[in-house]
Amino acid sequence: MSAEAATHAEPNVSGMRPILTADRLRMSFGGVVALNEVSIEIRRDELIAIIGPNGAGKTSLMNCMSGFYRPQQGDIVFGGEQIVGRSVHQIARSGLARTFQGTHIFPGMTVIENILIGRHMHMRSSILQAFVHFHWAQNEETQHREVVEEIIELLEIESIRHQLVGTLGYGLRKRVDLGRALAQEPKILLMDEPMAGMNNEEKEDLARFILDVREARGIPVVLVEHDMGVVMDLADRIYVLDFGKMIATGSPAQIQRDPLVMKAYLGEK
Amino acid sequence: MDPAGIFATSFAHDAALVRTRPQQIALALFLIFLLALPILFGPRLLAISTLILISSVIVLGLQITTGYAGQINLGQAAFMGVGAYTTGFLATKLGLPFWLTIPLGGCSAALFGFIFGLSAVRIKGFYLALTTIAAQALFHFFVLNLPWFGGSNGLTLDPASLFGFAFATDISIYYLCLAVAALMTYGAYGIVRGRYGRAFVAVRDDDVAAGIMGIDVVATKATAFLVGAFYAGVGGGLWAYFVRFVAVDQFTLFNSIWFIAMVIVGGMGSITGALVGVVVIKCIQEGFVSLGPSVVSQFPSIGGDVVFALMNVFLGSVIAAFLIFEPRGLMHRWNILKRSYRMWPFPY
Amino acid sequence: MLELSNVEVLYSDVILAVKGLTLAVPKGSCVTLLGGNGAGKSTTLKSISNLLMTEDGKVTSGTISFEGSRIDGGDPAKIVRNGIVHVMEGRRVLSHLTVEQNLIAGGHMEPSAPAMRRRLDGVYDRIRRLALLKSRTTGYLSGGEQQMVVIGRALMANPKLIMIDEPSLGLAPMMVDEVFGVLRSLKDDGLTLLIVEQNTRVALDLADFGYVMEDGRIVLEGNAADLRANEDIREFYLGLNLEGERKSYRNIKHYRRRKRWLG
Amino acid sequence: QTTYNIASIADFTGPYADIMKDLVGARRAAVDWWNDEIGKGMGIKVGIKDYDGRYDAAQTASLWPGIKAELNPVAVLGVGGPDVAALQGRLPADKVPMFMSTAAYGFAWKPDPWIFNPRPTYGHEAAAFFEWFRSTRGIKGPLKVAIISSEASPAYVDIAKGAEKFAKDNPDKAEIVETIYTEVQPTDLTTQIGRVIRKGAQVIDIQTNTAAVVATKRALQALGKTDIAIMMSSHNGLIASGKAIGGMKDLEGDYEVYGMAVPTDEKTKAHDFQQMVVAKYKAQVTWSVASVMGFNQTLVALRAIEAAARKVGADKVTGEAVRTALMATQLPSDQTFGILPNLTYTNDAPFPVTGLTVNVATIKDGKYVIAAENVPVPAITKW
Amino acid sequence: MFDTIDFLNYLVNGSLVGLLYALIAMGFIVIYRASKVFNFAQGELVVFGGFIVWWMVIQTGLPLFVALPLAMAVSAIFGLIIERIFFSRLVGESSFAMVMVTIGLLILIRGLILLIFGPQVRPFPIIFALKPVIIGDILIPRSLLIGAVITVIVGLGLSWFFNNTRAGLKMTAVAEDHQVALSMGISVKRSIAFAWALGAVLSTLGAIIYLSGKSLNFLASDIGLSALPVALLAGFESIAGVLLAGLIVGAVQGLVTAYVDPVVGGAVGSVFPFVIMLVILFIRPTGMFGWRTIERV
Ligand SMILES: Nc1ncnc2c1ncn2[C@@H]1O[C@H](COP(=O)(O)OP(=O)(O)OP(=O)(O)O)[C@@H](O)[C@H]1O
Ligand SMILES: Nc1ncnc2c1ncn2[C@@H]1O[C@H](COP(=O)(O)OP(=O)(O)OP(=O)(O)O)[C@@H](O)[C@H]1O
Ligand SMILES: [Mg+2]
Ligand SMILES: [Mg+2]
Repeated sequence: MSAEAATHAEPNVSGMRPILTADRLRMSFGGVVALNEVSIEIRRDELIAIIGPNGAGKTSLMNCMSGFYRPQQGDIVFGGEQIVGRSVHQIARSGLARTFQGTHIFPGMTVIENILIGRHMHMRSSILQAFVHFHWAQNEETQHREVVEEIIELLEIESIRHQLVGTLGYGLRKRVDLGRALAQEPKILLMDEPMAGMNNEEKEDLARFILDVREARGIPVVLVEHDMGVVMDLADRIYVLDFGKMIATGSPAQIQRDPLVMKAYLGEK
Repeated sequence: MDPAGIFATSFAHDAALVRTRPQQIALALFLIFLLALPILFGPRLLAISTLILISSVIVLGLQITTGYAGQINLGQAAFMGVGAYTTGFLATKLGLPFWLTIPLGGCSAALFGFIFGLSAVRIKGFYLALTTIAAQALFHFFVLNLPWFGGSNGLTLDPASLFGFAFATDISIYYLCLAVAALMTYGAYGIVRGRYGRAFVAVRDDDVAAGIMGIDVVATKATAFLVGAFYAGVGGGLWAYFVRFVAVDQFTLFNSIWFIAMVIVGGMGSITGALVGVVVIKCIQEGFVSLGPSVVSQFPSIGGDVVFALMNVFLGSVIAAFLIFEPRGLMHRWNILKRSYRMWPFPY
Repeated sequence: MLELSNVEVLYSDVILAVKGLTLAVPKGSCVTLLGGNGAGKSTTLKSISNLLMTEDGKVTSGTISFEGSRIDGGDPAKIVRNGIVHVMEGRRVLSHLTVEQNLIAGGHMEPSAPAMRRRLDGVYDRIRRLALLKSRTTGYLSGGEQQMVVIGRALMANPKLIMIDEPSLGLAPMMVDEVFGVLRSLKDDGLTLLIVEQNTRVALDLADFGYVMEDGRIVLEGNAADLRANEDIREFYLGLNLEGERKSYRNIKHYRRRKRWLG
Repeated sequence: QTTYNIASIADFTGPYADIMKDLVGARRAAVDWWNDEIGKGMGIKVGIKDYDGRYDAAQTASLWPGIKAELNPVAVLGVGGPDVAALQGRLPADKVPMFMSTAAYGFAWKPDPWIFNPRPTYGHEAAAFFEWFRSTRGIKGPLKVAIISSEASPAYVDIAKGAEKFAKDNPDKAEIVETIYTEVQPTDLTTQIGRVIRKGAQVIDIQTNTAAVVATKRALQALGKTDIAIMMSSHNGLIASGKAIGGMKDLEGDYEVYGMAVPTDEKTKAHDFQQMVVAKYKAQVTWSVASVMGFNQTLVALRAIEAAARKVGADKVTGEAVRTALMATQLPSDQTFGILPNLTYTNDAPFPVTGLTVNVATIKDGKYVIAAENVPVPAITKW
Repeated sequence: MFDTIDFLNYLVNGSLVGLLYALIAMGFIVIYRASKVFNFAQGELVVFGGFIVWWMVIQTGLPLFVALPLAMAVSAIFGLIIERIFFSRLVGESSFAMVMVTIGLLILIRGLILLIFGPQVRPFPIIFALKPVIIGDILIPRSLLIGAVITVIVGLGLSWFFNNTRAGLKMTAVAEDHQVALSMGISVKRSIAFAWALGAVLSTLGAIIYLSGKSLNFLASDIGLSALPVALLAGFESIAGVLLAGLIVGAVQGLVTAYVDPVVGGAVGSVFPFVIMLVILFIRPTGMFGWRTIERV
């Protein structure tokens, strides 16, 4: 199907109201148009994949959603609220979590602490309570530790619990990254190239974690990924970006057959 | 990491500070030592200890701002000064008791620090660090030119007093400082191992990611300054009651640099490290000071200036050496030792 | 050309990342180093280029020699002059410089300005995308674009041996083919390659010989062809099931699988 | 034969380390002389011990308890502002008087002193000079003065305040055309000096440091106005400034003024005393401002002890007794060999409020000579 | 009444003093630009350079045309030694650690100066004739004027060097990322060494202009502090920008000292540069010409 179809994506089939919609986003840097009239719609408990050649604007799109970039035009509605112009941490607190292209974790902290960071916004203790520590702060810590331990189990990283993340290999970092995002108990999870730099087995593991997350927690996931195998297998719906334009959207099967996509992305083979 | 055989049985336990019996005993002994210090030491050493306690409070604050939140702060002496002056002002002009003036001194310093922290809204990195030098300049200027702080005359305080008991003797002031320092140390541990401590480190390591994790980066940086300055202010308050005279030239940029030096030597990002750093540097300094006169009287030809110079050379080299060979400071080395000792004879 | 014999690498005196690794890269060949996360691949490369130095790591035993002379523990800059270039993982661009400046910096050893010009053009028509990005600030490029910049920058150094850490990381399929096309052409021009890859398929297509690392040790080595045939490789690295077609990520068995060669 | 101790606070490892040799040397020499000439007769021996205050309030404060315990002194000799700052709160409680050698500080100008300066404030000394200069030059109307100050140290600000106050109270005698604030090491003062000259300044009052003197002099030379006199104090006096500018001749016709003997080569009672102690007690002191300061404070302390001993008896001298004795008896100039003028301390101030005089020295034909002696100090109300 | 003569003199000479600050600030910037280290010991380097000159001219009585180049050489060597001892081992360490080293260095060098040259105030040789240059009503000290010219030339030269030559590019690469620079065969050590040598030479040059005909002791290091706002105003990466920043700070400071100090009765002039600095940084967080901080996720 074509770009027009993509822009006003068909009124929600499954009768489910979308949790996040981006409408005609436009984002350009100097001469470079990173996003050009891009619209996207994510429904509750749906795994969306965004693909496209390098420099197509995938990360930019995610940055707009997570408030890191401010689109020059268009609006983003998340959980019924317009979030364009909100600051990064506000959006995160309203329930949007993401993992990063490459790793952006805190090397100076242990795995546990990293994941506890994800809990930060759910913690309430004031600086004074922290100063006294005893009682409030302490109890709060323990509560959240329990949540964290669940995640650690889910991601099977018990053994490195107390290791400094700075000394972990790429793959494990990515896993911690995911764990940290989960700790936020998000309403939606954006993942930017989570599989990059992993070998097949690790991809399988991560794929499994992603599926688990969806099943166990019913969190809608937006996945940016270059590994077609992964995308085709996991995604319910795929958006294709090219040079900042949404050139196609549809089910994996449709996309695989789409000539535009073939040309722009997959390469005729 | 724990010695073999120690397993956390609860998360609280896992997060606790002292976790093994030996640790508990060591801590207890140390506290007893501190309490008995006036008996064990002569007045000179006692006075030095008091100064060490005061500096520890200030350096703890710096450790939080710089060591944890990664914001180099060259205004710590100025913040200390604000605390000292506020304390002095409230004590002399309004006659408030010390248990009010010292906390209030802390608060006003905290406010001052917070304002500079807020500039993190726009300013980042070294730029932010260097703006704190402006704090020093402004503090100096305002104290000398605003009407309330005695200008060039400074402020003279009466001893702190509680229900008629005056902390005039060296022993009593020591205990006062000890009590405050102990409280502040406990508080520091509480802050750094909770959500704030983590937020600080997160902002230090990667503030972009921190923001996307839902941490308000600016607020966090500002808080770091606020806490650090509060400690400085409290330290300043103690100072005011120890010297009983506050003058602007007691709080110079060079003092701030010394505070940073203490953090470095002790080790960035470690509360215990901060305390160690203070003790080490102060001891070296006092060593030279006590040596000075005798050296001079031994060899009058040298003259005291040499001793002064030597002290600087020595301390400077110590600091540089630490950063080159032990960038993470004494505590780090200590941990490695513990670790390798525990793993002995299998190093890996 | 490059030999490592039971090399051990130790980080900050405690973490043993590479445990007695022996590996050889014959002249003009392409060798690939496979292995899971944290296996020690990057560390191995760092120990060759001695960038370990900057990470408080060191080669504690074993020898590394290049064209017959020991290079372990040498000055990294000198190692590059000897003709080994190391492309680090994670697109390490000089972010405030433009793409072209990055490339020029990479080719700083060129004797003359014209020579530099020639190399630049060489790189530009090898990786066409770079020509378009020429004057962009690399810090603002997309992940993939940055990946191309660092590869291009390595080519500028006109090395005898290129070590690339995960070149395909973050590249779109077409771009992967393009980059590996470049590598192949380099190989055909007689350049020696040591490639660390996660994308096992393309890696083994290009390589003559492969090593598999796990947990700091070589656990398997052989000709690319043999490795492609090896069933462990097929299952865990190529993700094929025994019948040889791709397993679907959707129906992965939900129990933890152990690698056979690790007890 | 009872022994009493004097604590000698010095600055061996601080900014003034370079002048300590003379200062401490002079203190010891004075004590040796006193023990020998007077103490023996009275059955008293005075011991003196040095402590390193580093010109740092914190340091002195932390030293003091140790000093008390170790020495139980009947008198303390201080170096400067920081010592006063650190001890003014403690001495009254510990009942030990401290004797300074510098001019008094505004911040310490309070009644019931336990810290005593033999000289009035810097403001007083400057004012005395203004009066003298006006009369010798036969200037009608007020003397136009420019002050060079600096906020680098609060003491400098305080000093300037004193002179300003005098001018304010006596508009007919002096007028401050401008107070110029500089850094400790001024980059260039040509513009500022140029302006004050255009405002008609006749004297430039610099009681901060030698760097300021040099910068000012260079500015005057650049402007070709070397006839305008510079007035300095003891710690940045002619000799020191001369060293700093690289030659006495540059300071031809400039003045230094302070309330104690000026260490010129001329033959004076004070100079004789110094030569005597050097000859007789092998004292290691040159004849310098530093040694004059060392002598003055020590002599005052010793004379006070002496007086106290006479009052309460040689074996009953205490710090308190020393203080009361000093208050009661007045100290004529010859008791300090003309190093100091006649001193009569009262309870109103840490320095004698009446009857003080200052000496003025200058450079004449490249030589360091006395210009005037016993110039009376005018009164200034506290600022 | 408003006095134009005053105004012009304060304005012009203020600006020239500003350019002197700029020269000192350049020391900060070359070191930063070639090693990403902010050098807190810059003021100490100035004092050190000053004492070298003093020692050669006053003590050993060498003629200026020998002494000055020699002094530059010596301070360059001093810079190299600093790199050898302190920074060659720190390659790859966080620039944070390196900056901290410079704090240790500050204390150390101050100690060395006191040890070797003592705390006494020394006379500094008269390098530039005392006779001022007079243009109309404006009277300009020769040292400042010549200094300004030198500053501008050096500034433009260095800025060209860093932006247009390959060597400059290499150093920029080092400042960007030690590890990457190494991986490309750029010698980080050499770059840092050069930076410190250059920094030291600039400081000595600064000392000569600053102190000519004045006096010298270790307190002169405060000039580093006065130069700081200029460096921040310009932005750490911009060498040419520091000239403009210097002019701005100098001119404003001059006028403030002229017209505000007497009114307030305090040294507003000495704090004002910091105020300007804060204001500008709020508007442009990385100074007027500094590199923007690139944030990507
Ligand atoms: N902050 C920025 N400033 C300038 N240009 C930018 C910025 N962010 C992105 N761009 C440009 O916008 C385009 C899209 O970048 P983006 O990172 O979104 O691509 P992408 O789809 O994530 O590519 P990749 O798959 O390689 O990560 C690129 O050409 C990039 O250079
Ligand atoms: N700077 C460091 N300090 C301490 N340990 C390190 C450091 N770098 C790597 N390690 C450790 O060395 C081991 C190997 O790391 P390395 O990066 O070589 O793995 P890798 O094979 O490259 O993994 P990946 O495929 O994720 O890049 C890891 O377990 C890691 O914990
Ligand atoms: Mg991307
Ligand atoms: Mg790797």
